[in-house]
Amino acid sequence: MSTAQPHVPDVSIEDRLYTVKYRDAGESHLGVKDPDICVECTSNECTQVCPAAVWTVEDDSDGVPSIAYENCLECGTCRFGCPHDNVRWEYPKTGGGVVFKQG
Amino acid sequence: MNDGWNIVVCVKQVPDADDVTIDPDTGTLNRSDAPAVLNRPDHNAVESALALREAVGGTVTAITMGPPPAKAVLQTAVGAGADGGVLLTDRAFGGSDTWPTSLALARAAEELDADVVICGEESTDSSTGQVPPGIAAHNGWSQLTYVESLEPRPDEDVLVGKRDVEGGYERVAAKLPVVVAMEFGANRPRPAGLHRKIFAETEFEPVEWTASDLGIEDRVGLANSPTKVGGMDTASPVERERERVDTVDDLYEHIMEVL
Amino acid sequence: MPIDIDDYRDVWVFVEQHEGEAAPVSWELLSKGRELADETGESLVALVMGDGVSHLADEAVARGADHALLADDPVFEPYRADPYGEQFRALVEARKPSIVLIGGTHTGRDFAGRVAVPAHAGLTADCTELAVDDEGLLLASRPTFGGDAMATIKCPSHRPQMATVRAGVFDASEATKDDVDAAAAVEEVDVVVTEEDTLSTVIERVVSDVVDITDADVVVAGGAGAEGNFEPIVELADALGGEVAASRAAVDEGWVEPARQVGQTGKTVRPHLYIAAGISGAVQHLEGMNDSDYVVAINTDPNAAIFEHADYGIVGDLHEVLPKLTAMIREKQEVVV
Amino acid sequence: MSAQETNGTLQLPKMQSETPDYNDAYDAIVVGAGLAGTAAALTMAREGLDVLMLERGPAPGTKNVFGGVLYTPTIRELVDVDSAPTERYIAEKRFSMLTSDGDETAVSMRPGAWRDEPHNDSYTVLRRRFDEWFAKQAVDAGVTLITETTVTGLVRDGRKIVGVETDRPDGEIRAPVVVLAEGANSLVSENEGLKDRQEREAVAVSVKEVFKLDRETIDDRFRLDGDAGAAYNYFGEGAVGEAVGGGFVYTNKRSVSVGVAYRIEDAANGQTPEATLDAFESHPAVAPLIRGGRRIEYSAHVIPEGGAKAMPDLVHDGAVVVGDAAGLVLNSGVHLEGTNMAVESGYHAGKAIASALADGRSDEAALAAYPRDLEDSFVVENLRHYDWFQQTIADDRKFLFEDLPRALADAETEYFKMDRTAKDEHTDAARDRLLDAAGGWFGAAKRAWRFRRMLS
Repeated sequence: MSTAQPHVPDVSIEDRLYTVKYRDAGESHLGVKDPDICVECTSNECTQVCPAAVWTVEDDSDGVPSIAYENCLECGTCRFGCPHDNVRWEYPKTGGGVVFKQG
Repeated sequence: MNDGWNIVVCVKQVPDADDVTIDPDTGTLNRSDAPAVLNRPDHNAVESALALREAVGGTVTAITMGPPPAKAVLQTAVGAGADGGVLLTDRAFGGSDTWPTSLALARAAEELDADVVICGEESTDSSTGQVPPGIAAHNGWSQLTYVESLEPRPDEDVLVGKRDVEGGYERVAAKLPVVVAMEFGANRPRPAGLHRKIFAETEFEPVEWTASDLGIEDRVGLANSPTKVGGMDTASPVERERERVDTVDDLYEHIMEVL
Repeated sequence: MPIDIDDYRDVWVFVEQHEGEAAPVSWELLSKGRELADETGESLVALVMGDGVSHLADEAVARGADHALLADDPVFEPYRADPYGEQFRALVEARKPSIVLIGGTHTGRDFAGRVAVPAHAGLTADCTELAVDDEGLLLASRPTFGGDAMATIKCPSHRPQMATVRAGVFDASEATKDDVDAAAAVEEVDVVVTEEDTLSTVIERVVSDVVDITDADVVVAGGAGAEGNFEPIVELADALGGEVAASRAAVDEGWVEPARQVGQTGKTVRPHLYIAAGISGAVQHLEGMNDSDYVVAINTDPNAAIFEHADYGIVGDLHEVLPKLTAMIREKQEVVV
Repeated sequence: MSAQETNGTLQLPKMQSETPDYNDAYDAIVVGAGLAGTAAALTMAREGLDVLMLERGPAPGTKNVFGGVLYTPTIRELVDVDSAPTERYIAEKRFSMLTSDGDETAVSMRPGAWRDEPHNDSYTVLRRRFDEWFAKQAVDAGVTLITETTVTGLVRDGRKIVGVETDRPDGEIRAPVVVLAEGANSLVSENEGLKDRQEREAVAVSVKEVFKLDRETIDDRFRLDGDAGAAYNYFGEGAVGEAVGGGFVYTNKRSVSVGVAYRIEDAANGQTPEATLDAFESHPAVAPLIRGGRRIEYSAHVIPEGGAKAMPDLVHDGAVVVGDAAGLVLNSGVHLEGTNMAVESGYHAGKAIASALADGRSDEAALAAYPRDLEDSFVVENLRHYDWFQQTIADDRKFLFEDLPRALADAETEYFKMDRTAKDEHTDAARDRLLDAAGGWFGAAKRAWRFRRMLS
């Protein structure tokens, strides 16, 4: 058995998102359906499942996540990941949002 | 006697500025892959042309100069609501700098009997901002540049523009015909209606005018362009310390040192 | 029609003024124009237009112009493109300058084309470098699309060779000569435009403090990272006694007035200390601040290009870093006081 | 001011201020210009229908992501694949077990036959370029493609779907049939009650990065030449930690696609996509493959993995559902397919719509040929066949992804150990390690039986 620990690459989510082209739609295509559910929620799975750091729950907040929609890769993981089905997800309007160049 | 204004909007096809990247390995500009799009400031021009038509009546005609694929930017304008389009296309236009370009647009505006010609502030690929004043100068028309908003006075054949001047603004009343350069970001361009967009992209056909149609075949192109690109140089990088600090305290110390 | 370029001589500088006060770029161009004229062995001519502005013609001579042409008439106040363009064109046609430099301000860029078009002159926009070659040909350089390269524009067979020049690129000239010489060197020219000929009327003009970021010793600039809140940038600039500036992104968002934009149709600044907060470092922006003595960068993105062009950088959110920095600076100042 | 008059020979532009009404001007509206939508549009256009295809991105492919291998038998029916912007053909498939201790045990296949045209119809592809090209084939065949237009809902007449609502002004448009090809995150279909939101156990999240590398470097690292490419699939704790899923490395012409895909359930339980990707990319078996590569794009997508039983109703009065929106993705561990099924479903839907419209009908019964043909095709066949798979591997996760790879690695270490004991002893020790992990001979037999269908 090897004892060599895998080297974790020195890469941040910002490094990764920096490679992605976006067109700002000007308004968020994401939201929560019922903030009260977020207040009750303690597991904050949205923050776990999102690959683009869109969802964050600040320590000093009431539990309703803040949403960095400009980071969104439009995968939809949050929509499936929220156990309360509390993610409001719309497609960004008229060509806005992520523009993959490789895909 | 006012039956509306003939409004002409000048648009340009440019490489998408968002897609023009710098290759970090070679440091060179990579714009070959960038798709051709409507020059972003021209969206503001189209929007104010349409808003002006709503205010005074009349028509909006989009014109562009370029090779046949430049038709796409006329489609964008027509999709947004322009009534018609003219494509100035001719090999003779090749290599034109701003002097012949503004001549061609000026002649076309004349043929269209324009009351108002509206342009974007400048193009994102050459950034001169010289074409709108050039059109006005070729035709001896009045001009309004860096315009934040327009206020038509159709009864007086006057267009008032609120201009951004350094440190403030001014309102200038210009006699028709007038050439307007809208300030980038001056308005919020409307999205094209669905059916209009389908029409623009499937049925709409611009008329094509050549240099000789406009009677300027001997006055355009490279030979009639006063400016020549003499050379390209990489902007020389400035040597910097490039020191990364971890704390605000360290940053503060450095700032205090240099002050 | 071909022209004889040898008929064209001298370097002209347009002295932009509003209400009798010269725009700073005018004196910057005068000092650069002096250099160019000395190289070509020609005269440096200042062109002053306005109403009651003979003092500026005198000042131009005091600051190094060999001659000043003065077009003094109420039709020239306030500025309008058509009378300025017409008068300037008439002078150019009559006197045939070889090089004409105009400030790349909204005013300069507004009317330069009205001169260049009828004269069939070459006009280069928004230059940041000027030189003359061995044959006295003007080499006008400007950042190209994307700005990573400089394009040098020449005008070999047309005259005059005109350029609008970005504010803040060159050092302003100082007044060195005494007034006695000046008056003799000023020539009042015939005014060729009348109010009846004009195509436009200024019906309102509201100009508050003209912001000038090009003169500041300390500039604190914010970009997209400010996310709509420029307060921390304003506070830090205040604490350091500097000016607030911004990247194009922040100006486009409407967070900051256009007069504070650095780079790309904005201004070039050369302060002692330039602090870039939340600015990624688009090449156009870098072009506008690369002459700063020291550059400090604050950005959340460790890969932001700005760090490559900074002396000191910190990875972090400007909304956290700047207030701390401001507090430390203010604390220090209190101790000193 | 005067109206325009003709000036000499100059033809003045025609002022077309009136906007035509395109309601029912098209036979069908396709929602989404991905592979399923384009296949449907292309098929219908070839059948002589007028088709309007709406895409929300600025160009086809701008919202699309997949791992990287496209199987092209059906596409070949529709277009000239040889002129398509494919990256490399698959010359090698490699399946690899990774432990979190850095061990790798791999099986590699390089059948000589794959080197010959048509290369087993398997190619790596980057979706932006490919989808844009594929959609262009549809446009060339007569399809009207309108981009930057988001379909937000359906228009109904009673029960019947008669058109779509878009985000544009004047944004409603009607047509006899609507093809819903909106992908895995199918908001319109769900909001309109055509399907339910999938449970997160049945949906995977995939994150992927594309690294730019020299062509020569890729050729050397993966032992390739010409247009040959490699598809490496990874399993085990070293690939996706404690999650159910896998990792992949695919070669493009001048870049390498690297990613992981695993159940959203596992991500929700604390294994974040970023950390999972980090661990995979830094695994000693993977890191050298991408070393020195420049990251040029990070992307993410969801994958419906519910299989045949999670498939929604595919036809409705006036509408059909195709591709990812219909949950047509196969992940059997060995077979990872979805895009070929998307194309197949679009193809059958297009055929069915054409024949229904020929009879002047667009109701559910008239469109039923689509699900019927899909049933008969490899698509549903395969989905059914492997339906057991997701559940089975979830049940056996610990054995499959932790115990087995580790036991293999230990057994290999044991078997090939260089010391002064006899080879026979190493063999016995290695066998014991494997048997231990599998629960003895009996356990091994039971497992072998359970997974027998994986390779069948």
